[in-house]
Amino acid sequence: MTEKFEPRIVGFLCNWCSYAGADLAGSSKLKVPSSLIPIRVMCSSRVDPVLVLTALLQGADGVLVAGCHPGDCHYDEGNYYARRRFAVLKKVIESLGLESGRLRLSWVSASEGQRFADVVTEFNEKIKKMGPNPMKKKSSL
Amino acid sequence: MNTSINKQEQNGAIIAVKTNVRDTINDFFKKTMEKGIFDAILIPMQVPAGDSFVYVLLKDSSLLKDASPLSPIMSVQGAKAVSSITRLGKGHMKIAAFLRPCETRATIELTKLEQTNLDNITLISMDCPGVMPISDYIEDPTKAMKLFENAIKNEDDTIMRPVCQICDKSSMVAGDLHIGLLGAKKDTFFIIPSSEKGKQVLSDLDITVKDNIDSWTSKTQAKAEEKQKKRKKAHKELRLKTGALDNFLDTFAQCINCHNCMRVCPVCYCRVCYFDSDKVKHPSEDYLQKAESKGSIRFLPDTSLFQMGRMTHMSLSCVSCGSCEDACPMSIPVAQVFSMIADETQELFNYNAGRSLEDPLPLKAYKEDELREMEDDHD
Amino acid sequence: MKDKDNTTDVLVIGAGIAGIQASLMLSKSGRQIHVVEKTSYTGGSTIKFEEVFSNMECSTCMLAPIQQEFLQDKNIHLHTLAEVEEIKGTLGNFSVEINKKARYVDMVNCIGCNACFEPCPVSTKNEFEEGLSKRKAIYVPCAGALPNVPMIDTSLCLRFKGKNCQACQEACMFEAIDFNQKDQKIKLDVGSIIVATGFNIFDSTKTPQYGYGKIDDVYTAFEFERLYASNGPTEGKIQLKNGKSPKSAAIIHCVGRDTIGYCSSVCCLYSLKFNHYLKSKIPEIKIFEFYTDLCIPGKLHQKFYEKMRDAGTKLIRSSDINMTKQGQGITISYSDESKKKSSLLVEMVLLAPALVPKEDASTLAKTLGIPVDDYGFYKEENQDISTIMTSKPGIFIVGCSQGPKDIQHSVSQASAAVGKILSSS
Amino acid sequence: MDRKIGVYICECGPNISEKIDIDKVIEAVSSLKDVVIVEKYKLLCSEDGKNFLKEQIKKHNITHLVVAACSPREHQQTFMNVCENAGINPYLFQLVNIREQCAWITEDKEEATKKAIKLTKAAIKRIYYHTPLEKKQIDSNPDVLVIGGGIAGIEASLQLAKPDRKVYLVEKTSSLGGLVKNFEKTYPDMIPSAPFIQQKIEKVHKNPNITIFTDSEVTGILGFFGNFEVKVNQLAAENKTTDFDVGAVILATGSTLFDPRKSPQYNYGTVDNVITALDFEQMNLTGKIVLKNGKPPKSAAIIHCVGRDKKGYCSEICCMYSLKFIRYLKEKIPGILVTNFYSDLCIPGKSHQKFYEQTLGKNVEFKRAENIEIHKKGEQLDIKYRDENGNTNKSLVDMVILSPALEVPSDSSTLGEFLGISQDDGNFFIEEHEKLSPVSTSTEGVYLAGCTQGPKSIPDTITQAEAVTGKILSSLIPGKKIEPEVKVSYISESFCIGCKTCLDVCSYGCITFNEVKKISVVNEVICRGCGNCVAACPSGAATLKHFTFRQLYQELSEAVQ
Repeated sequence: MTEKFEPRIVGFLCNWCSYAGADLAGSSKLKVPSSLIPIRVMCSSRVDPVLVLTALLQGADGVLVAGCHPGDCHYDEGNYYARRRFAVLKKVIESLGLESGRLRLSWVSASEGQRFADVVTEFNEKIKKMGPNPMKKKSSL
Repeated sequence: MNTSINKQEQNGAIIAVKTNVRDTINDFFKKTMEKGIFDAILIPMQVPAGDSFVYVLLKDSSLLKDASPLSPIMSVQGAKAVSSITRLGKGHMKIAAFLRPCETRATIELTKLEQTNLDNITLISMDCPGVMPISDYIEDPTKAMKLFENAIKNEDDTIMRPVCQICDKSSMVAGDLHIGLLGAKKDTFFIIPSSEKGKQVLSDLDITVKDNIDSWTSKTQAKAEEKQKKRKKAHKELRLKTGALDNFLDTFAQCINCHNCMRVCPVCYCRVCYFDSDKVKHPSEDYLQKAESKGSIRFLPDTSLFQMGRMTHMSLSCVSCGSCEDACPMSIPVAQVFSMIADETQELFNYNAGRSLEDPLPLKAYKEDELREMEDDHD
Repeated sequence: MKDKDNTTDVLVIGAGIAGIQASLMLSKSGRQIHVVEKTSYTGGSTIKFEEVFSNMECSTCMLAPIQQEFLQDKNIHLHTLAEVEEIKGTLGNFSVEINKKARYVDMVNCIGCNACFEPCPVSTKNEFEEGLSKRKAIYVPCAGALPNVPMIDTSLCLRFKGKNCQACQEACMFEAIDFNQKDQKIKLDVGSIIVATGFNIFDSTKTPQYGYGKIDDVYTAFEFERLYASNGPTEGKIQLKNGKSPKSAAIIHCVGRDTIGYCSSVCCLYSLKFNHYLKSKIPEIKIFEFYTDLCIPGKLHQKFYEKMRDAGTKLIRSSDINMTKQGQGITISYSDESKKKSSLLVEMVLLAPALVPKEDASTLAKTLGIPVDDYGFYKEENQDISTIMTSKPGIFIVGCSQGPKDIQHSVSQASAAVGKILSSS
Repeated sequence: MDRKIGVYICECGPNISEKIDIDKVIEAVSSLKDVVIVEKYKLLCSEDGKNFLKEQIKKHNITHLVVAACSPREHQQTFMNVCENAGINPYLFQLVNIREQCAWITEDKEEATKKAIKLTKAAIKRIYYHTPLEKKQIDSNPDVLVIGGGIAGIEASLQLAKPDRKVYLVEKTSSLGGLVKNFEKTYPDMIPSAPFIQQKIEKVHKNPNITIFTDSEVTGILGFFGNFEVKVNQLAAENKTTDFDVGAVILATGSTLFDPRKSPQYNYGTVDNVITALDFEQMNLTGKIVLKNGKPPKSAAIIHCVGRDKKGYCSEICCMYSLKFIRYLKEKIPGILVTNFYSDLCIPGKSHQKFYEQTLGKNVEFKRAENIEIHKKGEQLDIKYRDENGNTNKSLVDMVILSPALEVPSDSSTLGEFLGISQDDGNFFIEEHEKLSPVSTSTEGVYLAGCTQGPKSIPDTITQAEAVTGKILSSLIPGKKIEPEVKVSYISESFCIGCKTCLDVCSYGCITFNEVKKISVVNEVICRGCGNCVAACPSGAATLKHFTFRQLYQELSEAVQ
């Protein structure tokens, strides 16, 4: 890849933990790659696998689903269900031999501004290595 | 992972075959109706034209002589039949549903999804030799029928559908009664109760359950293991075929978005498919924008979204019955791909579609400490 | 029967978790609430914790939403940097005078961008971080503190030492910094009062045998909480003074118990929490817990204890503990259950000090006209029956200002006080 | 409808303007469909800023408002209020976080600007699909059902019952008072409990706003917060059933003692003079502490932690009431030798250690012991145990008092089912949140008070009872309507196939099943709007208002452009 590749990463952030963590990263003036476009949802359990799939098929280079740590869910158990749904989708993608590495599930708490920055940076680096999502250009998708 | 029998009894009953298996089975059902054990039997029957088989809910026991328990094709997935009878309630009739193991397992799944009510249903399955592709059968029904019968005699599955050839659950007992053909002495078969309901039926018929069925057990287990090897191999080859985006696209390139696969799928129980709903219909500018970013987009659109979406929605309940592949006008190996995906996703939760009513559906439950390998970056 | 000049407004002293919960409930019922908070921030001690036992929930995630709600609530009037000076009157019509210190930063204009910190020339130890990190003379205690508005520490600010420094003012684009702000006396009329002033921890220097302050890498509970906090001085990295991460640690229960003469009821549990902290960051670490009686009351806690125990922690029932520095490590000598002397070497020591009343509890008690008990906690009217009623009708004591307790019990008391107030007027 | 979208970008002083080229953003979004005006302003959250917005909305007849500024957690509410004041529905508004999650975390101004444009475009696309949402108001019944006539139930009833709020108090036994009636005194001040409890019981009987059902049990509860229908069965009145409506339910069914028969090593029930704490309280209440043979014991042993190993938790109060028993014994039988066999002394709280120290003294012994066994030896009881040095010891006493763990009777589960609240493995009912809401449950309007939530002392029980009244008095106010959350789930009748997946994943029991139509229905009054059911529904029949598939889809498809 000669010309500079700027990943497009969609980040579904749960309102109570991860979105707050992202805000904290901001108010702590940490550096976070601008490739991540945050989408606020009330709970990671709102993230419909079809939404993630849609993002991927439309050519998102990466999709991050972030929620409260297990046991911390503002709605008790939402993140546990989110994890199962995510697992199924990731497994489907993987079984088809497609790049399941473009999907990431991470728990980020409201006090983990630094962790949020690290997670996004790490993911961004990985996606950069993977290069653009080939689905982006596939007209038959 | 349990591949063949799980709930099976230590013993079964050996039934002597009179003229042929088919008549003996029909005869068995006749008795149950005469004794008032069942008010009706749900069983496959050849259509008058002779070129297809359908499920009939049979109330007049005299018609049983025309029933075809061992139909060569699966034109309607039996679970769908059970569901259409009982979705809105058990009803007053006691019904015996004679289904193939995969149909039985689909029925179990649908029950967990509240789409069937088994209170008055007794599920009876039998060793399944597999079925032929509908297309092959239609070409020349009479010839096909002969081929099918020989295939059964010689236990040769080469004429059966590809998914049947890699089916490792063709003798899996998930219902109440099971008819075991494999390993039985000449002119006999086993009848194996696998639930209280099943036992009751047999005792009502004064059939005593004390014959040893080891020959059946070992035979079916051996078969299951052999088939599982085949299955794994086939899936490996398949992954090479679908693996990587282009191969995947090639595999599904012919998809015309007719959604037949979804319509015939026994566990696609939705009133309106998510992928037929307005959720996936967009204003024209969105398509233009998409075309702009991709260079061009195909129509009808979103075939990949449909296929992959259906995999995420349904693969956990997929019983690899093959109906989708039979229904595909473009002969895409849908069922084979699904069987591969299903094995993988179900293994995540050590789930086995249709194995038992007790296992909760994976997406209706969770464990607090699981799937850690799905978190952060583990690949 | 209510007099016509009675008021139903409520004064809440302390904006910790108990005060916040009480205020939010009262507001829901339509009451006006005045909250007097001594510090510049809300959340009390709980916001210093990364996680809370025994479900190890993230403390900030638990608190932040209710802090936001608390700050945005129209019925709740928060006075930070404020203290109660005088209280007259009785149930239904207390008249309260509070002294509100100037923050020198305008709460309305400030948008919390923190631009003012950097230029400030003064630097000092950050008390909130137990001195483990630095702060400026204009500062917020930690990232994410609410309200997210800094204050000026006049004891350090050059300007208040007669110098003509206005670095922060120049850096602020919102005219938020106002050196002319004055301390205010505010008069409030309230019908009832909830006292929720919280606790201190026992001063570990009073127990020299543990070597606190003399031996490096002996930490108190709060120090360790901040050391583990992901928004703390090390971003949650547990490390020794030399920057290395410890291979072994000892946790000492009941620090100060024999001096103060009661069991603080949470130390065993937060010690187990520390155990969890250590294990989660340094899985291979060796941990020794020195205790006398294991006090883990309640339905939830034993499972947590068993988890920690089975994870390989060594629990030592011991007495006569003494610590001496030995090279890079710390030698702990003690008598075991059968009074046998022995000793072991660790790299890090965590002290679990008892909970004691706030330094100014008795002063406030005098102002309120309520008694304190032998230990300096506010005294109930009849401790066999009610934990929140004082001898003075209309004044309720909740949370750790009434006695050592965990968050659950503090919150129960807070809503109990609300129940009393709402059902009586 | 003709949509007029106004887009306003906050400079937030230098915070945004220095990091993002706002003019570029303006240029990039001005031409978007239905955008009638794009403006920047120095500080939109300031009073001037808010007024400016209000005027702009009026001036340009703006129907949909997009503000690009700080985090919704900071000023969402601020701007929603502006919308309301300016007469547009606050849900026809979208706040774009270009400060915390853009300006403040991005070094390169160009990158930041690009991202800000994306985010703003996404918000504009999203708002195309916003629909106005209206606050609902639901009538509610202020009356309260209290289950259990022990101290918790009594306390709660007395605080709640008012002319405008009836209380129905249902007690299984024939009289009120619960366990406390058996106690002569309460620790730590050893105050006689009879006067206290009797006076409370009288008050309850006298209160015209409390309806008491003794010898009765609740046989059915249907409904939700503010609107429960209750069935009570009066066993005394030949199973007469009474129906009534309430707005809230308090579960104060208390706890019982672990049955020592389940730990045979103590030989409870098989040998004489081995009695439980409750037996002892009752005996002590009669004024005479005597052995089977009528003589007073010369020595007694108190065994702590009976059943703890089986229950798997510390019951919090056993050590304390065991100490109280020493006081009883010393008082009634001076000179008696009392030995306590304990494992860990758990006396949490400020005044308990003092109580312990004052209880120590002549003829009072404390032995840390394990593997305790009790056998008959002549007229006496032989206690075999392992001491802290690991040696096996014996000791002879006349009487043994067992201090068993507290547990919730297993028959409580039916109530749990009515109320849709679950129990932990100790059978205690699980609170909504261990810390923040210890007296609420996952079913809104159903509360816990006393030992039914966990083992606790009398004062702590009363505190919880008061806490529950706090919850109810602040949320269920006579004449005041309930305002449920607006951004809740909705299930489309025409799409739902009735697979009940949503029912199983909902943590709050907000979804009920319509057996006639065979479809799921969301109860908007108790739905908290997490959206779990939405992602769980394969049919896409469930929608979360303000976070619809379409709205999120728009955001993400802009993100990937």
